[in-house]
Amino acid sequence: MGHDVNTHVKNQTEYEYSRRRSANEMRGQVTTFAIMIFLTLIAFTAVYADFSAYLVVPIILLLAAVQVVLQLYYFMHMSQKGHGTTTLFLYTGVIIAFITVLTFLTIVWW
Amino acid sequence: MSSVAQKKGIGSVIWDYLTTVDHKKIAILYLIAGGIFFVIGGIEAMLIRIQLAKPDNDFLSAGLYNEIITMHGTTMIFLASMPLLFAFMNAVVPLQIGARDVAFPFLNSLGFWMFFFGGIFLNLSWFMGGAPDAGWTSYASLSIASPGHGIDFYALGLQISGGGTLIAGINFLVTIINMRAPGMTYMRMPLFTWTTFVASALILFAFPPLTVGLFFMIFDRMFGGNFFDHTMGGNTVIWEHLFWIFGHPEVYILALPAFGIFSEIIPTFSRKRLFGYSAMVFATVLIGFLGFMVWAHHMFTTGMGPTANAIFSVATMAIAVPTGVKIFNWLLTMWGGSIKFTTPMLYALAFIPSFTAGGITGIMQASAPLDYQLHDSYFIVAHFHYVIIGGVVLGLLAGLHFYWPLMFNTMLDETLGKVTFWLFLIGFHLTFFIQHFLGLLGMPRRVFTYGADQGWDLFNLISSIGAIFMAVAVIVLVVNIIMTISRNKLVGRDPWGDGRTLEWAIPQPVPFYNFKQTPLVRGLDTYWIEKQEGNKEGMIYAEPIGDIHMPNNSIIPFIMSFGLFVGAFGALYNGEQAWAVPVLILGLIITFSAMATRSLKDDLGYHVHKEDLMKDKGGKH
Amino acid sequence: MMKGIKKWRLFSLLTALTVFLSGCGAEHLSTLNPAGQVGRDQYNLLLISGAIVTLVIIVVTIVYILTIVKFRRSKVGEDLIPVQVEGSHKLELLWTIIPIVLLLILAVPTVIYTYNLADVSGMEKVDEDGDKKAVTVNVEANLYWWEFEYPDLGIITAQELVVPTQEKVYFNLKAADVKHSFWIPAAGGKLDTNVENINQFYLTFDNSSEGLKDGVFYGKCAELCGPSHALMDFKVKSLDREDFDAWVVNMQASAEEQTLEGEVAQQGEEIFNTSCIQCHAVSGAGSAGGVGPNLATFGDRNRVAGFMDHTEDNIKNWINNPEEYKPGNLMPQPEELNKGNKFSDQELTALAEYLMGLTVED
Amino acid sequence: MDLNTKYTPQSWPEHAEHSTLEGKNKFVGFWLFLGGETVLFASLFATYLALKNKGPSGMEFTTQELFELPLVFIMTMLLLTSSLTSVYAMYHMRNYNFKSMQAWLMITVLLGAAFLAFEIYEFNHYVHLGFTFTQSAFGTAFFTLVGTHGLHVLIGLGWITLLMLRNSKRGLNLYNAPKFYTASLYWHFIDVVWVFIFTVVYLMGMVN
Ligand code: HEA
Ligand code: HEA
Ligand SMILES: [Cu+2]
Repeated sequence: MGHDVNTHVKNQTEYEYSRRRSANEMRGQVTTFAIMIFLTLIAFTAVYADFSAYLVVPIILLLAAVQVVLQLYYFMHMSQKGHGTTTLFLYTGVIIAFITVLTFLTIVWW
Repeated sequence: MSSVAQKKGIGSVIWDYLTTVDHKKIAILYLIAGGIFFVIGGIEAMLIRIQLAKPDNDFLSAGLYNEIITMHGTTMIFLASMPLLFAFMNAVVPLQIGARDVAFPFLNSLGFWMFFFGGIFLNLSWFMGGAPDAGWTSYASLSIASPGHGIDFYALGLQISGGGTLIAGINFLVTIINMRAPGMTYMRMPLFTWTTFVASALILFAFPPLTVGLFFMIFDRMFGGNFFDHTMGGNTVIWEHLFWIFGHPEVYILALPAFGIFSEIIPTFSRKRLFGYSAMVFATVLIGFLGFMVWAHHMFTTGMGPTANAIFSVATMAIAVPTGVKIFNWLLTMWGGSIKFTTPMLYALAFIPSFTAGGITGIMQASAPLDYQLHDSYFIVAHFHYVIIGGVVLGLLAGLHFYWPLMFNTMLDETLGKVTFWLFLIGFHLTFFIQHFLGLLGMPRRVFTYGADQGWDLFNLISSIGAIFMAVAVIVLVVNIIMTISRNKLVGRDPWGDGRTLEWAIPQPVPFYNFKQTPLVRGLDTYWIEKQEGNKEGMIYAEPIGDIHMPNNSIIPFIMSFGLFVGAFGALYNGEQAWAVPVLILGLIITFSAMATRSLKDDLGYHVHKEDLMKDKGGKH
Repeated sequence: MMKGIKKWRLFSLLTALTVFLSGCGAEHLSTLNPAGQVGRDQYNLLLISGAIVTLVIIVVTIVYILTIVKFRRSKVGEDLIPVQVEGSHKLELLWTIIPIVLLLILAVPTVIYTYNLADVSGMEKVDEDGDKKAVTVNVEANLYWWEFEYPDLGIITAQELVVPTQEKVYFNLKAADVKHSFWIPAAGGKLDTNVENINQFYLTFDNSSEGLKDGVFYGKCAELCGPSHALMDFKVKSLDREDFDAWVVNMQASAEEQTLEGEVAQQGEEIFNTSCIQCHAVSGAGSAGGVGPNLATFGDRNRVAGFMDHTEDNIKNWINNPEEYKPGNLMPQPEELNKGNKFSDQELTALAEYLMGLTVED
Repeated sequence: MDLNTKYTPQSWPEHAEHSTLEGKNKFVGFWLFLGGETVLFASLFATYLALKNKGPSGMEFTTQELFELPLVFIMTMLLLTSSLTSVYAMYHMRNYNFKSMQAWLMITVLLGAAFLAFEIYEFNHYVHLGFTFTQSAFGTAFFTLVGTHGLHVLIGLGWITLLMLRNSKRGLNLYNAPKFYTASLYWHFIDVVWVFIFTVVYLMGMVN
């Protein structure tokens, strides 16, 4: 166990296939990046446009959440196999994080 | 590279322990260090009880008393109970799941040494101008106002040892996730492994808020920050929240592994499989989860408003349900079994009603309006000593007797063990039962003295007498340990006769590489299954004998922790001593250069070769 | 099995003690003898939750005893291999649902009382003349002493709170330095005095405190606040409404009239006015924020420094060395007040005499 | 596992980062660590939100007067881009293309360093205005939150640089692949945190 690694040598077709697949994936990553830039732009614009805070704040928070999901699932490959346990733990962290922020916004007072 | 013990000089034994990355030896380190801190914390408790034995006593001065309760609470929670639990986790969990090693042997050692140096640092405060004196909760306005360096020792010491704890937690999590033997599915893991798993998850999520809170305190006290200074816009309630977001899960970090130990002992000495295994697992996870939703029950009187109080009241009560599930499943495990009253089993038996008594007073406190009366009174002191001693300490003592043969291949004396048990149990109830009433009669906690004739004199005296019983019990235990070590009567595999899980199937003393061949797990209580089927070897194997990869020993964790220890003095005296900043930098340099050495020098470990394995004793092929 | 029985004997002994205790407990200090509605509500919750948890412990105990009596190895035989029962869904359900029901029974009054006890709307109610109907007290907790201001009545006192009976008394709680907690066990649960905000609640007192052991209820600081936290006691005097009103009038008048009897007291006043007046006011009319406790009612009080018996000797001891009696308190040592010297015994006597004469009750 | 095993692009495993047990442990352990970091940053964010704009009486600094969005926008772009470049690096690692991986990592480091430079400039600017760590609770909370993130960036830079230097001669193998991979995860996490910082601290600081 442990130190033994499966030393599988790919044949040419397998090799090309995997190459192609990762190239495809990389194109997807660039698209993700474009979306993230776009979302950032919207967020900044929304603030500059000086709409009502009740409108802007939820929007930019939502945009942030989307960006984070993109980072996690695409850049950090959380959608791939083998991330089951780690996803569980990350979301547990997120829930606790959310509750923490929520309480600090409600029951730390002056 | 053979496990056969060669005769070694004392120096090389010490060096071996300073550099070890073997989880079994780290377990022994945790046991020794935790044990020492337990005695220190216990002596502090005795001082408390002496001071309170009679009204208007002047055995301890007011300031000193506050230092002693603070150090008693802090030491017991951070430096005694948790490390002792880690001792058993390290000793048992890898073996229980059929792993050759833990996931991060190097980090495991680093975790220990950080805890150790943090603990030493904290305790050095006694000799360097006074210990922390704002209670183990160190509430902000007082801890910011507290003169001297006590609180600085608290914040820095806990920061260092907390880092160690976090590392240990991650290590256990990954070990359990990745290193289980083939066939050891999650739903076949012994309960001690499960509780270790959940407790480690709690550590992972609960320690960061403490880290942040302690940093705030360090910034405020040493670097001019304003988090808790209301004149500068700060807010002390932030500390309360951060502390309890950590603090409440912390009590389950203590309780759950203890539950795990009992969940091993009770089936073993009832010769019956754990009743409702999956309910037990589910309850464990649920307790862990709910543990994060209830922290504000420590703050009912802070003035959070009725809505928050009501929500946290009800959420807190919910924890009784999964805990009750556990209590009843333990009872039903024994029901229809064949109960043998060994010392560990006696502790387990005493645990059930004692912990229930502590738990139900917790439920009373969970009722916010009632807690307005109970909070910060001796009722609270009674509650948490009932759950902590009745749950955690009984669990530790049970585990000590139960796993001693696994760790040392000898057996603690049963007669002395039972003497300890009865003295401790009687002393415990005598000390703390009466304190419920002290609280109801209006006695606040954390008072260094109390005036006569308020109706508290007799009860306090009774309580102090109870503490003497506990002290005698601990002394008998120490005698027992010394006798057992000097007698050194080896016992071999499965000494209790009724072992059920994999750790008892392994030959004794446990080889340094654990399993010669990785076992194949066919169900819950593997060893029991194999024994029932008449398998003399106790396990079947998932692989042929092959080379085993082992990590190298390393002194680097020790040096890294030592660097932090040195650096902490620099931070502590920042702005006060000319040498402070250089020392801070020196410490960080030590740590970082040790780290750099680690990352620049490849450390690939070594292999135990097949031929040596075949020769090794215990290999019956 | 002797051992098991011994343990249970201990338990039943302790249970007996429980019964015995609920009947006793000092009236001026015990939460088991509530002095007003708030304390009574909380006591009721104690009884409800106590009943529920007693039920729980009884059930657990019964199952427990049956188990260890019936299934000892010595009884079932050394070689028995018990049936390896996996579990039972029915039972799991049973011991999930019953506790839930029990907890709901506790949760309902808990939530109701939580909201009731937090209702301070009565504080703002005014009568036809625009005067506040209820008495409100601003409590400021200081390092080891308490200040009680009655903002609507223009009076102020310290260390001994005076409240009317048979009505809700409202409190605004605040700390001047570090966190403390305001607790009158007999009257009801505590509430913290924070440094950054004001906490509000109310208490009620059924009867005048006159008949109590010391004629007062005991109040405590319930949040660790420094070395002398244990000594940060205060006392509460509840007066029937008429007596209370009379007391208020006297207090309001205490600004003008200062009847001093005797030469010694006058000498005391002189010393006081040179050394002590910077920190201690002696008029009950005024507002909050004193550096030291207001001493207008000193002669009526029950204690010196909140916890020592009310004798002249203790006053003298206290002034002569406050640090010894309340470590860490902020009152200067006499040397600082008196050009580097201790007060002479004669001066101390004069001060004590003077202070004992400060009274608004007759 | 043998360090000296040489690979070809054909024999290089698909998921080099967790194809050994050591790698898998590192991988899972690091993700768990990030779960803990999430809570750590949540505590900092929560505190910041509670203390935002709070200071001694007469405090003159508010988010709206202090913050300059154009600067923040540039910083955001730098960090977002560096996230993409580290994805490129991992892409080349997967293809066993060590040179390109190093090159992309280098770009990542440069972008990160530029981000850090702007941040230092920003902090310096505030200090000159009189808005310092010790000036108010707001100041303390702001510098602690944003500074902790900055510290993470610095550690990330150091980590990646060290990895590059250490392995520059050696090339890729199964011993260092998990290290590169976790370092890149760390870098993405830093970006995730920044997304919340620019949203919660800066943008929400500007809306009223
Ligand atoms: C191991 C440690 C441990 C454990 C396990 C617990 C368990 C619980 N604790 Fe305790 N607690 C502490 C350690 C612990 N506590 C400490 C150290 C403090 C004080 C800190 C300080 O201020 O210094 C404290 C303080 C504390 C408070 C704050 C009091 C105050 O300061 O005002 C509260 C309030 O709700 C509370 C509640 C509970 C509850 C509801 C449980 C529950 O988990 C208990 C659940 C168990 C049972 C209920 C028994 C078994 C159940 C059944 C048999 C089923 C049926 C039961 C019912 C229907 C009731 N605890
Ligand atoms: C794991 C946690 C733990 C444990 C095990 C204990 C164990 C004990 N505790 Fe403590 N306690 C706390 C955690 C714990 N406590 C905490 C968190 C607080 C709150 C602190 C605060 O307010 O901030 C507290 C507070 C606390 C108080 C209240 C102080 C106050 O509010 O003023 C009291 C008073 O009775 C007390 C007593 C005891 C006693 C008698 C024991 C006994 O069980 C101890 C038993 C052990 C011994 C008696 C060892 C004796 C050893 C010897 C005599 C030497 C023998 C040596 C050799 C042979 C070498 N504890
Ligand atoms: Cu709790």
